Amino acid sequence: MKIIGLIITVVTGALLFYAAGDFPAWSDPASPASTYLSPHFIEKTMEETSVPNIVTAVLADYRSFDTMFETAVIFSAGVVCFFLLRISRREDEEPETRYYRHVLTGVTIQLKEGHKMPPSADFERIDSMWTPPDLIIKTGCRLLIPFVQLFGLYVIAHGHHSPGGGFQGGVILGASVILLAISHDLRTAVRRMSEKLIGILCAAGVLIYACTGALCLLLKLNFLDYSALAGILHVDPITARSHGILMVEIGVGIAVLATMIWIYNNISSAGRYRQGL
Amino acid sequence: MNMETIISIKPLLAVLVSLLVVPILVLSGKRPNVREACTFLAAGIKFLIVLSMVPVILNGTQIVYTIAEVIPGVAIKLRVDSFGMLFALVSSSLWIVTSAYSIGYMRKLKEHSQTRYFCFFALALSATIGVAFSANLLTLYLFYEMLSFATYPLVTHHQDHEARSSGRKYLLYIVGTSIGFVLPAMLISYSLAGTLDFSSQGFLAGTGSKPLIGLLCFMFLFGFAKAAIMPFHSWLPAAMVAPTPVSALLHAVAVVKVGVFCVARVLTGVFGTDLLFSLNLNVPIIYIASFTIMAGSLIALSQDNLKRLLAFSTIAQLSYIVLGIGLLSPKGMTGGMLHIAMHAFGKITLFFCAGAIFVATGKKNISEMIGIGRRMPVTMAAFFIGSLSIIGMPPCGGFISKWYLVLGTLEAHQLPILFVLLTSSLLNAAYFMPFVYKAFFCRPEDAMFESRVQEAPAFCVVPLVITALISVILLFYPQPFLRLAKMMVQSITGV
Amino acid sequence: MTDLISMVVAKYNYWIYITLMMIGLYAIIAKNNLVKKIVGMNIFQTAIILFYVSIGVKKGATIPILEHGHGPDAHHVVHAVDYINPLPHVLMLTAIVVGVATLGVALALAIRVYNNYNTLEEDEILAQIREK
Amino acid sequence: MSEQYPALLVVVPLLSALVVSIAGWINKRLCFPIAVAALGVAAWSAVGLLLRVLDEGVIVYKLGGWSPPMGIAYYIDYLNGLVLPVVSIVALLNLIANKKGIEQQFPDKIGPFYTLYLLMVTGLLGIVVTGDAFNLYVLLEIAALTGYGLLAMGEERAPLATLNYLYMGTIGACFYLLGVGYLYIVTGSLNMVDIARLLPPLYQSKAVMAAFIICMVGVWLKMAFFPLHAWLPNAYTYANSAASSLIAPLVTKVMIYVMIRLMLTVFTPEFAFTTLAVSNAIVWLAVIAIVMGAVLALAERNLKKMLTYIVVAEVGYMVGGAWLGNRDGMTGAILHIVNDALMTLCVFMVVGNIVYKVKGYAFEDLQGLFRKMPFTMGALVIGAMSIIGVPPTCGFFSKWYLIVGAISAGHYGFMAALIFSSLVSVVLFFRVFEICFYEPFADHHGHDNHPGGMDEAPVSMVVPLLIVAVILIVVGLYTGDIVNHVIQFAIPETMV
Repeated sequence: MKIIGLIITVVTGALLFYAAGDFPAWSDPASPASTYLSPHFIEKTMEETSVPNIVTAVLADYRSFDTMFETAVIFSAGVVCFFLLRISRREDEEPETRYYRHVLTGVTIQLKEGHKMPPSADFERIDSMWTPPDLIIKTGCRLLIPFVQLFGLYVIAHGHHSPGGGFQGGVILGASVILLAISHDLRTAVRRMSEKLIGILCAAGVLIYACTGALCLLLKLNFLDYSALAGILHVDPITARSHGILMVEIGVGIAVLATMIWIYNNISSAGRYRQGL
Repeated sequence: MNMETIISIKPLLAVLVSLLVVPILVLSGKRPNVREACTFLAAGIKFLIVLSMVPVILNGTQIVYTIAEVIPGVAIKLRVDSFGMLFALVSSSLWIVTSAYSIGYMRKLKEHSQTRYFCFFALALSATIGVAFSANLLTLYLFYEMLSFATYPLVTHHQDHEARSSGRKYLLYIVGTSIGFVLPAMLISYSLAGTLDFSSQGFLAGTGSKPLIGLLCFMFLFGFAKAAIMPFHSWLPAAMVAPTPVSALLHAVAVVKVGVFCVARVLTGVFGTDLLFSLNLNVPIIYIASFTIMAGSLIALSQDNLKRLLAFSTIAQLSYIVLGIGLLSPKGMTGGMLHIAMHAFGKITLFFCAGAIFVATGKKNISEMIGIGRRMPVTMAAFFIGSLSIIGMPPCGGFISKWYLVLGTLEAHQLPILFVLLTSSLLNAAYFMPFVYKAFFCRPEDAMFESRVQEAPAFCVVPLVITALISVILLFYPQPFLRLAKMMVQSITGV
Repeated sequence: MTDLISMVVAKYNYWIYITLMMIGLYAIIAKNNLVKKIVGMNIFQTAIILFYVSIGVKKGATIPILEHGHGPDAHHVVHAVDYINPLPHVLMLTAIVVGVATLGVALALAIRVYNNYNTLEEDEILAQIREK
Repeated sequence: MSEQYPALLVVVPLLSALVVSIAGWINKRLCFPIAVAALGVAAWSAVGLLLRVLDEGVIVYKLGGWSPPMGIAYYIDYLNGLVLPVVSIVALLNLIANKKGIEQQFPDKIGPFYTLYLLMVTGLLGIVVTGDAFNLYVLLEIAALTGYGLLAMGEERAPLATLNYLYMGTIGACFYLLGVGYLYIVTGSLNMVDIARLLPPLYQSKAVMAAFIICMVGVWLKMAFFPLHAWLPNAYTYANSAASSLIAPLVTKVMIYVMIRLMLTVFTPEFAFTTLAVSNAIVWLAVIAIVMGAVLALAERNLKKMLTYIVVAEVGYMVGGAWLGNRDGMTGAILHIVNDALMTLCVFMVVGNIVYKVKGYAFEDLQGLFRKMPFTMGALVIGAMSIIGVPPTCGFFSKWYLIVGAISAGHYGFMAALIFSSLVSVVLFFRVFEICFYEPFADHHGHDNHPGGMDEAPVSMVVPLLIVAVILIVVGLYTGDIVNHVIQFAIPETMV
């Protein structure tokens, strides 16, 4: 297998090296890629969409259809991870002995033969292999998370004017919740954002995107032609495009946020949703 | 030659009748009487439809119906001409008789899955009529393959080990050759000529090189393995594991005749007599056929199992037809085509008799049937008539076709073939007559049966009497078969 | 010779991406450990991302966010030469997302495989399958 | 409304996938009707589009209102106009047929299953309809990712098989992406029609040739063209039946479509067949694919796996036909996309029914099935006839065009391979039929000794199956119309 791999690699590499001879040199301003479409984007974006960040404009308007499916890709990855890994309560063999820890004192109680603890804020369920989370990390993260989230929201909202947008912001938001799951445990994170909520948010995010497009369709223009929204938003069509971009960016943010958490939850606990990593 | 044509849906109806009856048969599977009544009804309607077209055809008109234009220039298309009509008339009339015989045979032996049996029988008949009425090679191939697959469950009806191995052989020969030879040959012909429609002088003339045409010719000749030309014959004895009505109608009439019909059609309609003659392709065809005739008859001599004997006899007789076409002389071709009808009635009688004997006594081997003429005189009398027809002696129809074949050999100046024909008739007599003789005239102490008359059920006996009688009648009234054959030959050769 | 050297230097981005990509390809084909293959796959994808992004670079240009995008002089003339090509960046944003998604699915599958066989070494798994 | 069909075609399944996903958390029973309705709308739009194409010619739909090449556009011409209804109808029928199977297998995950199913269909439809090379990549990945998810839920070996598929599929998609990058670097455009306009002066460029080859290799990897097929048999065999009977008919066929699209629209046939002197080699590769597919299928004692090898062989048919370099071969390849999708669906649905009832698909499990499940087996017979190539089933006619193409190209090896594969198919299927028909052998033959009555799959599974079986014959009879009115215009006139 190693030799075959080597042969394939060498052959493919040779082909690619051979072909690269005809490419324009690096950072050549006269290359076809830089002279054909990109001048139009750079020079016309502002007047056509009134968004200074050209990447955002191309991403969420000129090529918004791509981006919708990009969001759908992320969403489907979330669904696939859930579909493959999540072990439903019916199939999951509960361990015979359960452990509960008194949060304040740290006393651990062991219950046998499927007995359950009545729900109580004083006790938390733990796995048999449990290591106490470090107090400094726990507290540090707690302090950090709100700021991370705030930053995430900023990145989404400011995507029109600076690097950023739904994907970047969504990932930051998702990371904040994942940080919580890492610094505490998965159960804590799931208590904050239940599985059902995440599942619905995931779809809802993409749905916001697709519905924005479908709304344009209902308003007698083509799918994702945001200028159709001008009538509803009471602005001129070009500003409507800018607003449309914001709407879909929010959708993207929600979808990415939820999917990141969903994938993390499923993979880190192998679908059992216990303590996690 | 420009023939008058009329467009009519009748040929399609003739094909469809037995196809459409299948669901009804399935639904009435629980009530055998209704089921068999439906079979009869379908057979009757089919025969009447075919019959209603006879006067038109005898007037020299053709009936055409296009089902679907599947490939530019090639349609699934039906066309009734005199040769097709001859064959359709034979098979549709014999279906009625065989249906009756099947009822007697299957019920008496309490065979399982009778509904399936009747359904596939009907399907097979559809395909047979379809072949007879095909207007082009594609349609012919379509129905040919349909027939191959529809008869598989009939051949393997018993569903035991023997049936399985026979079924394998059957498929291997029939489907293997049709896909392996006919399909590529058909497609090469299409690429050469751009059409597949049969015409009276063929469509391949002047299209391909000589070796290629020769190759195509043999691909078709052996590809239609249902014609059982040696060395692609051994499926036929193997297929004798089927219930006897199947052997009777399909392996004496429908399936094998479809094979020779296809060969004849292709030789005349695709290549054309002139092309064959100019390339001298008829000579190898004649000699292959002659070899099959001699070898088939010789092997039949050594058979003890009655049905196997009949199978080898069929192999030999089928090659008469190919031989007749291969002679390319008007008389020879007339004889060949006529032999389709004459042999059909004779051979089906023989098979019916073999089945009747099996139903009545359970015996399959000739050596166990000494003296059976006393037990089943009617059956054996019919057997005698049938064998006379096969041998080609008056007072049976087989005489006419052999007569024309003999004349054909003279016309084509093929004296060795004349010798083959005569020898083969002697051989036919040699394997049939001793059995008939022993059945009737053995010494009483050798007889294996009491002399009390005990025939098979009426459903079995009546059909075989009818076919035997028709065999005789055909000598005196060979119309409309003779007329149809002559018309076809006239359209091909102009004589 | 100088031509060759100048060509090699002028197109060094391509050589880097091809090398990286082949490393990834080799890992996918030749490595025995399923997770190493996943890592190889990611290197492979990243190499392509690198390739695309390098297409967008333009000498003397800055990132494609218009200066003075808003405010009083929002509508001054924009020169295409001042900004790099935005399209490859957009495309690669998509490709990155696809890469992440594929990685997620691949890891989920690897977990399923591990649950079934208790190993991620391909030869051991195949040995187990053969035993059954 | 009809001018929005191109959007509806893709967007409705996408929206419904999202709604189904939410519905899965709230009320599982809503999932199925939503999914069926969505695919119904998609099928409706697809057929509507085909009729419009027949009426008006090529349809361009600008997404976001931006004109290409700035924005993304859909181009619906005769080629994808033909493939779209096939994809949507196959998906719809398969969904209806597999309702019970899905409920039986994934009682807790109905919502995610339908979500993935619909997303997959979205992806496939999008691939077929799009006119943007990069958009195609994104949709390719949607179809692929959801496909991995669907396929991995099956037997014990499914995850490993799917993981291997994932590696290969990712490489394939990345190669395609790289090829698109090459085209972008030399032309600066991503729109297929625009690229086609810009390319001709560049045909001698090494980069363009490399782009074409890389794209082709990528697509071949995804369609499991021999010798890149190794992932396919296991991935399809061990998957659950609903997934395999969606993916086996569609994914390989859609990738063939992509290949033909690249050859005919993005590049020109002259470039593919003449400038690059590789077509003969590729047809020989296809010959090997057909022969190996057939031989490997012979070696299997397992119905589903046998069928997967037949899929590999069929891929060889289409690649070979497309690369013969003449009109008949290309017609055959395009026609075979339609026919093979339908017949593969038919046989895989049969496997689905058998698995539902018998819980197995090894040869030993098939005994006595003609008696137990006559309708299912009837459909299998028709599907088998189509794969063997018996008229009037549709498989015969595409084989016809392929062989005629081979003859006029003078490529007798390809013709022989097609005939060989037909013959092997006869053996393959009759081996199965023999087991279903004869076994278990009774002690003494004849005479009503086969016990056990009918035990047919539920009506909801049998009826769609029979519909597919009938479609196989109907499509066969309408081959002439399909070729004359659609495929003829899908192939550039420059090709003879």
